[in-house]
Amino acid sequence: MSHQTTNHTRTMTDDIKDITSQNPDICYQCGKCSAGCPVRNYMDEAPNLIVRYIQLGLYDKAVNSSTIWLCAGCLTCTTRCPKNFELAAFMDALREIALKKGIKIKEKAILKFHKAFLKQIKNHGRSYELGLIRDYKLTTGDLMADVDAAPDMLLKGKIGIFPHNIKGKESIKRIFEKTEVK
Amino acid sequence: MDEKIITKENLKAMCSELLKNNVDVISPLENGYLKLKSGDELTLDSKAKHTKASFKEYVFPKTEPIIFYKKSQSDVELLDVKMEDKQTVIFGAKPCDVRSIGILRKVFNWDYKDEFFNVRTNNTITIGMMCQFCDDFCFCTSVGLSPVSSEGSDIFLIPLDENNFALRVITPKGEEFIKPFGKYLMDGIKGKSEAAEKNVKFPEKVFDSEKVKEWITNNFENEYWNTIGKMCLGCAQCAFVCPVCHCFDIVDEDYNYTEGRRMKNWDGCQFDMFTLHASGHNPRDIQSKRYRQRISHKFKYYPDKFNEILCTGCGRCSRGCPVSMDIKEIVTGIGELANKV
Amino acid sequence: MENKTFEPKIIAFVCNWCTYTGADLAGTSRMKYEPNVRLIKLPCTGRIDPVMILKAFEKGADGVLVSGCHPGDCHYNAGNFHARRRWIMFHKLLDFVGIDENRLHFSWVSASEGKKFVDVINGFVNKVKAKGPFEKYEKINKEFVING
Amino acid sequence: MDDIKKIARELFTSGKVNAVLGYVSINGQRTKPFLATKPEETDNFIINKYILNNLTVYLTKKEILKYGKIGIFAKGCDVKAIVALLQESQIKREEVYIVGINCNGVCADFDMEFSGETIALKCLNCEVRTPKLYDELIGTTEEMPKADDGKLKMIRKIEALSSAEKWDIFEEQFDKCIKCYACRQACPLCYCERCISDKSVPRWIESSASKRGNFSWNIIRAFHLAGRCIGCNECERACPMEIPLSLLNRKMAMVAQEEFKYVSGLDPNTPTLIGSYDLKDDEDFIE
Amino acid sequence: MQIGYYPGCSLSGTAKEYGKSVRAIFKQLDVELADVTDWSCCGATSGHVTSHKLAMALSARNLALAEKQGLKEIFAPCAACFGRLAVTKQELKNSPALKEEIEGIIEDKLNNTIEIINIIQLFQKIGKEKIAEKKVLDLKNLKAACYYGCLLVRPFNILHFDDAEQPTSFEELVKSTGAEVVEWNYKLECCGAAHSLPRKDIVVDLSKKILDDAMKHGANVLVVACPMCHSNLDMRQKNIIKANPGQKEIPVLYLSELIGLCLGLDNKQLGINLHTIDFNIRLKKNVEEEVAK
Amino acid sequence: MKIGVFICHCGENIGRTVDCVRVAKACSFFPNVVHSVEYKYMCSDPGQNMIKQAIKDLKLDGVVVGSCSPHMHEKTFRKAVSDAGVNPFLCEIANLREHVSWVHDDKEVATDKAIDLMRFAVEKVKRNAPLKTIQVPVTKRTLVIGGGIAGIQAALDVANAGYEVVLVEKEPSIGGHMSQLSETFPTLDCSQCILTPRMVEVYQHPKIKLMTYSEVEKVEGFIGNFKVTIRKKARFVDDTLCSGCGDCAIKCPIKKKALSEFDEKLAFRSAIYVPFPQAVPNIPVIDKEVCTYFKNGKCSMCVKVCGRNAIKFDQQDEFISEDIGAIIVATGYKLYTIDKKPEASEIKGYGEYGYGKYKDVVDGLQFERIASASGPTSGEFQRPSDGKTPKKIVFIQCVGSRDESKGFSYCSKICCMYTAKHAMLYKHKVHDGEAYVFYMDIRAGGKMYEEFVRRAIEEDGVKYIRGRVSRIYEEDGKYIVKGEDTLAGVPIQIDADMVVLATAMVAQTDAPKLAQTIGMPYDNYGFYSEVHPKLRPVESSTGGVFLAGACNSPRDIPDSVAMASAAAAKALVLFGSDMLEREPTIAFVNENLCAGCFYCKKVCAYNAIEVKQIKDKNGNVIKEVAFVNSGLCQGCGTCNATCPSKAIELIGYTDEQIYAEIAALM
Repeated sequence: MSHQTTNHTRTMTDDIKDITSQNPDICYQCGKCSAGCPVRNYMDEAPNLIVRYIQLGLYDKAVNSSTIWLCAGCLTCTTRCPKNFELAAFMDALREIALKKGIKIKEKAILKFHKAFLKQIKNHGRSYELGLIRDYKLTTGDLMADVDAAPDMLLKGKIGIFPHNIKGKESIKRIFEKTEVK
Repeated sequence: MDEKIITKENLKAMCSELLKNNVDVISPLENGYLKLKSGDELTLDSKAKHTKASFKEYVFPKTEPIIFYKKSQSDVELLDVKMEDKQTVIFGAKPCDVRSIGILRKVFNWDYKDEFFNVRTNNTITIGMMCQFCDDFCFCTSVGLSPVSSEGSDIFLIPLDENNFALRVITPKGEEFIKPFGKYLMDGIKGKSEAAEKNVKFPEKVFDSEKVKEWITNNFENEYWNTIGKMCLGCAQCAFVCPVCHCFDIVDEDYNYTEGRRMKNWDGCQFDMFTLHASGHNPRDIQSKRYRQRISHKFKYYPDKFNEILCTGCGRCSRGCPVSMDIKEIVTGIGELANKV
Repeated sequence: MENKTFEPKIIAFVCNWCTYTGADLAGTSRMKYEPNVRLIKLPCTGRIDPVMILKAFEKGADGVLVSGCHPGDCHYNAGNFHARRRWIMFHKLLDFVGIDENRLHFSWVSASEGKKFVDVINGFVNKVKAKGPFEKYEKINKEFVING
Repeated sequence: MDDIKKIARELFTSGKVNAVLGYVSINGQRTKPFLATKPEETDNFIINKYILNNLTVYLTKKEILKYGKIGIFAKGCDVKAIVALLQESQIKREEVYIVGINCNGVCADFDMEFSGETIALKCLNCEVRTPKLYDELIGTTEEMPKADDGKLKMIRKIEALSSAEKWDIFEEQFDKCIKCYACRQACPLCYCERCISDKSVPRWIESSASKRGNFSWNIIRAFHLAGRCIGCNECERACPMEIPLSLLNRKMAMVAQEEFKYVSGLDPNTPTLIGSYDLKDDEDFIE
Repeated sequence: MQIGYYPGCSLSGTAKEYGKSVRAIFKQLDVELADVTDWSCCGATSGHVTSHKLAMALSARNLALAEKQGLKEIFAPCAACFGRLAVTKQELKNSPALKEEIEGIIEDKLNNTIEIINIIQLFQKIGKEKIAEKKVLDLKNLKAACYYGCLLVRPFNILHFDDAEQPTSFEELVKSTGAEVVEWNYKLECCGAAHSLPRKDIVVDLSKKILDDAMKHGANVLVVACPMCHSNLDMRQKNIIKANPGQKEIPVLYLSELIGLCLGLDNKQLGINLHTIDFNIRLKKNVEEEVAK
Repeated sequence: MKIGVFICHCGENIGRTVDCVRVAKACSFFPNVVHSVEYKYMCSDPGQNMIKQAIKDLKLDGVVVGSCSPHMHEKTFRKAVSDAGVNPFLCEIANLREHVSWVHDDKEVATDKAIDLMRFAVEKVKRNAPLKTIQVPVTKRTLVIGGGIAGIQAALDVANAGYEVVLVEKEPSIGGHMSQLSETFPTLDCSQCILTPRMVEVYQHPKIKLMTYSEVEKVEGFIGNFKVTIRKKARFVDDTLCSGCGDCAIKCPIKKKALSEFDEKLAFRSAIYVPFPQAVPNIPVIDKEVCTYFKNGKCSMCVKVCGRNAIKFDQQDEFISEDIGAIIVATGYKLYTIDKKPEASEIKGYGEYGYGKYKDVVDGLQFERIASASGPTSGEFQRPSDGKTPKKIVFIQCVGSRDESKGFSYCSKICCMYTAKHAMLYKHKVHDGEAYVFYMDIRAGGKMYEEFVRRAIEEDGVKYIRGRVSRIYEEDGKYIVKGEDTLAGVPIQIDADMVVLATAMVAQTDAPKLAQTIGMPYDNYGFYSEVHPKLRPVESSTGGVFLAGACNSPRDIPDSVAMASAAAAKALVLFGSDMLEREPTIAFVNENLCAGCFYCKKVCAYNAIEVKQIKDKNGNVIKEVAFVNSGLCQGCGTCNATCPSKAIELIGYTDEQIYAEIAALM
């Protein structure tokens, strides 16, 4: 089958296929995903268009959208897709690729939240709310965020004052290193 | 030659020497009568249970070519099989196994001399050994043998203790064989081997073979055959592990579309096709008739013809029977019926 | 002699309606392929008994090819579905006892797939060539070599 | 044990059957199959840990069939054979009266003490300790000793080997075969009028106990039982040469389960594995 | 009955009351929860949105730990944790190559045989009979809107739990407490999930719709089974009311709390006192009526 | 056996790459070969004469020709051999052209291969048996299964050509789905107006035996010679006595318990009923499930009012056997069901559309009934829930079609058109109403189809929105339809009064059962398969069975009618001759060896294996064995391969023959 192996340069489509084990070309653009998406109104591009961009090779348009960051991962689209395309997983993959590529992220706050969250896990093995809020506020500069709720929660003991360090936290660190998540 | 004493070490050394001289040495090991690869493998355990199959295969193989053929456009060319001229020593066989060669020789030389069998047995030295094993299936004494019987052996071994064996030369062939190994032999001590023989537990004699034969002669249609025979599955493992069952079949096998060979293969009278005629008729159409044949052949027809019971009482067939049919129990049953008459 | 490359002997069991006709098409289209395969024509893949495959190895085949109509296209409605089920069991059995999977090849070739027929033949012949002679089976076959 | 005798006797007296297949004891714990044709012949009937035989094998034997309706004592695994025979039209349900035995495992051989070490391998992971089909049921299921399923491990081990290594293993094992066909005769599902190994025109399977003939025989035997073998393991028990036949049978059963979710001998109304098909059967191995 | 237990981070933090009530009621129902030793965070949303392999590895580590402990099943009360563990299990099952890679990352082997179940499945295992047997209080004055959220039934092809579009198991369970259930339209709509902090606006919008639909269909309590949903619907309710003057309050209970009440546990034992929206009044009324009888 | 070998050069075609002289020489050394020659054109007259002469001179009793593919000249050479007095089946062909000379370049290697192939053929022919072709007569009667428009058309065409037809319909009346339709696209003809005359024509046709409320129970036999058993279900009304006055239905007290099948459950019918006023035959049936008499024996109102004593409560199902030569299958389709989640099915169903729990969310056929002048609302557009006129209707296309997840991958082909028609009909009657169509692609390939859809959009103002709807839920008496316009990229939410789902056309539930009864193939969806999609589109691969209409794949009325006429023509072609010739390649059983496991029966796709009892002298059954019905057997040999003991063999491809070929490898 040598005639088939032309010099194929890897594209983002290939990366997506690798991460999600599915082919974006199966999407026939019916729009059912967008129709049911709860955060559709906040996005700059409809979710089905993001798939379309990938099909057309307009990768920049896809990774630069706010859509990929606003996707809440609720899986409504995945559940209803007539082609069994797992759009939520596809969105995950695009975010991962965008991060690796160092793209300027439109929804900075969301990314910062995720990063702050993962930092706690990397350091302690489990989520540590006070650290999370602290780190999140420091990175966003939004120091007043959630002043309304946090004290109440602190009072009710819902926010741990001290982190819970698991025994295997070193192994967690290695997991982070091996999966190259900074 | 007088009785000698030989140590286990020396027996092993003897084996090693034989192997070096390109002699096949066969001895009962845990997994059956096997060709030894070295003298050290020799176990010589007189208390061991019978191997699953007898050593029959080494004198009468489970399958052997008897002629090769080549077809051309209108002719067939025949080519003889070259027998390998090779000596075989069967080492430490039980009396009930050793006896088999003598029994088989009669049938393989009766109307036609079976060259393959004769060449093999003539090239074979049998070293028997006293047997100290006895279980519910053993009945050598009922067929005229015993654990100390040297009949059929060229040389006979009697274990004296862990490491020492008394060695009796039985036949001139044995005498000839042992000559080069004089260096391994020590002089025997009188009475020691006889004492060892006396200590052996003999299986109880459970039937009178003459009476059994007589009953069989007169009871061809007896219900007894049906009662016992119908449980037989017809698998013939009994015949295949038996030291003296000797039925065979001749078949042609092709190698390619012009060449092939004619094979002699073990067969068994328990198979439903054993007596199937070309016409489609089968005189032994049901299993109980086939089972009757097996017993009758062993205890009547063969004795009638060759004055020899076609059974050495080793009990192998019963030990291996998947439906636990016990030849000892069955023939004892015949003996009891005979007594009632 | 040593320089002569190994030319495997391959038996193919093919159905009359699809693969045999596909091979005819390859012929009428003058496509060239490896000459090592000998076709045995059967009405349907349903007629292929696993003992035939075993016999082919016994008779010295270095590889066995089995081919028929695509699922759903069987001239006899369902022969290839029954065949497929047998093959699933049989090829796993052969694999388990040590007959290399590369020596037994299954394919669907329709009457219109002359090109595919050629590809299947070439692909399989090369696979068997790479494996070399079926020495294991040859060894148990050797008992037959006339010693007279 | 009186129970067994009573049950067996009642089968006669109630007129349900003309003969009963059961187990009788010999030499202590050892048992053997027995066909009682009169009520009084049931007096030695027994059920213990040594009822190794699968009596179902007799249900297709002409000499047994002539008695008409047969009663049979059957463990769950034996009943699987009855189910298979029903699927294959070999017996009629109304011609067999099944006394199902709730089974807690049997011993691997007669001259062993029953324990976790000596429990028959077929009893491990047994899913049919209560038979799937019966006319009456006796005994109760209790906790069963656990043992190591060596055969399964061996299969997994073999699967991981190279083709050449697999070949060597089986060549050595099959070479032992003496073509006595005890495996076939002991198998409740080998009921053919004429086994393919006994057919001479053409001779697909050579009858010589040569390596070649042995190889073909053992492969085809396993294949003819593929999807049918109910795992009673009587073949292996009957083999005088101790060839591990169950390796092949088990492997095929595993394939049947993995590929088709098919387990033989559970339901007489299920279509047989070979003889039916699914449009979605695996095709990955076909080009 | 003993069962493996993966509490997840929230249950000792923001969803402390969920953790508390889960432990309390299952003790009452004779279920022993065996914690997965030294479990770590499953990565939650942040994990899978940033790195597929990280998400797989974090959950796989927990599965491997549970296996070593000899657990056959893990109960994950948090719908998100439940989803992550189940998805990881399935993906690694589908791809042996991925499994091998992840095993390398977590430096551990995985048989991947553990069953993962959610809180409703655990109740189903225990059986309604058991709940009925231990029932102390009939919650008949409650009109509950059962909120499945996103992750209890999705992804359906992996979880195979209940109907993906018209589920009923939650309602069935709640009915056994004596509470009435309302039929409503938003039981599967997303509340905004992890956007709670960075995009509070979205969460406020989405959660408001859910609360409105529940009240419109006559509910006087919302029942949830996910810490994230709870924080958005309970804690954020103050924000919603602030942004929408005139908006009515509706208390939000965890399923475990509701069952706990029915089993006779009190507010403190269940941690209901930790909620933002007070539930006490309704409970009191209920108890009084029961006593009056 | 004396075998003659004849090698053909095929001009240069074989000779160029195969050394024919060497092949002939090599063959002369094969065992039993007594004559081996080569010649330039074996198929020419002189070539054939060489064969005939050699047979006569050398008394050959077997012939092998090395030539082109047997698919080319097998018949030629068999005839030559036969002319010379040797059974034609003792002639084998080795394919030296298509399989050797045309595909290999190296002359050495090609010649070696040719010799091998010759050896195969020689070894095979030695084991060939003399055989006779099978001649079978043709019964010139046609069975048409299904009385929809396709079945009606096929029956009329065959009958008008002068041959008898048995038309079987499982419902009480013929007419099928077409009789339920309001108007038809693109002409907007009244469906019933064009259909009813044809129904009556069928009823009155002297050559057509109409059997309604009947089902095909069993099909035995083979092309030209089928024996068909038809179950005539008990109507509990004697059709010879009933005058169709209708009094019984009017008086029947059961009025609100049974939902009308004809009206797609939008209206009620009585327990004794005629499906619709124009039904053919106009004879009622009693629905046992709801009839009070059958429930508790208390009512017999129909008996009282029937002036002709036609009511027969004790009527039983009848089984009628018919001799048939050709079968035309026209069993049609059904609609994808939305009303509940299918249990234990891979189809997940549309939970997001409410699994049919909303009364005003209806399917295409229901909407047809609402739109039909003969329907429950007499053609007025009213909501099923409250009878109000819907002011906003949403039509959703591709529900169940083109949806791998919840339905089927295929396109149902007709929905684009009927949805346009629905929207158009609605707009014509409700002028101030709004109609929205959610679609994915508009497929309007057909005469005047595209124009029709454009008319709906351009003239009637139907709003087409490209996108699939994600969810429907009820809110304050309105149906909230959530969609997305993928062209504009904006979310769309419509609060509709009514929603119409264009649900997929799917195969009848019992389609596989009928296929198995007849023994013909069907695809994964349950649609019956044609032999060849291009060249033989109306033939099933089972001889003598033809297909018409939507039972083969989704199709509209004109296509179905065309296909029906084509199927009728195929049946008539069959009736053109009196006898059929068949190859003698069939299976036979060695009864001695057969153990009666009946695996052969399990794998036979033609029901050709029967159970035969072997009896002893006293008539007791000794055993049961397989028996091949040679008329049914098609010769695939699957039974042969499946039989563990080879008790069943395929003539022409026996084990011995194949073994010989394999053995000839070396």
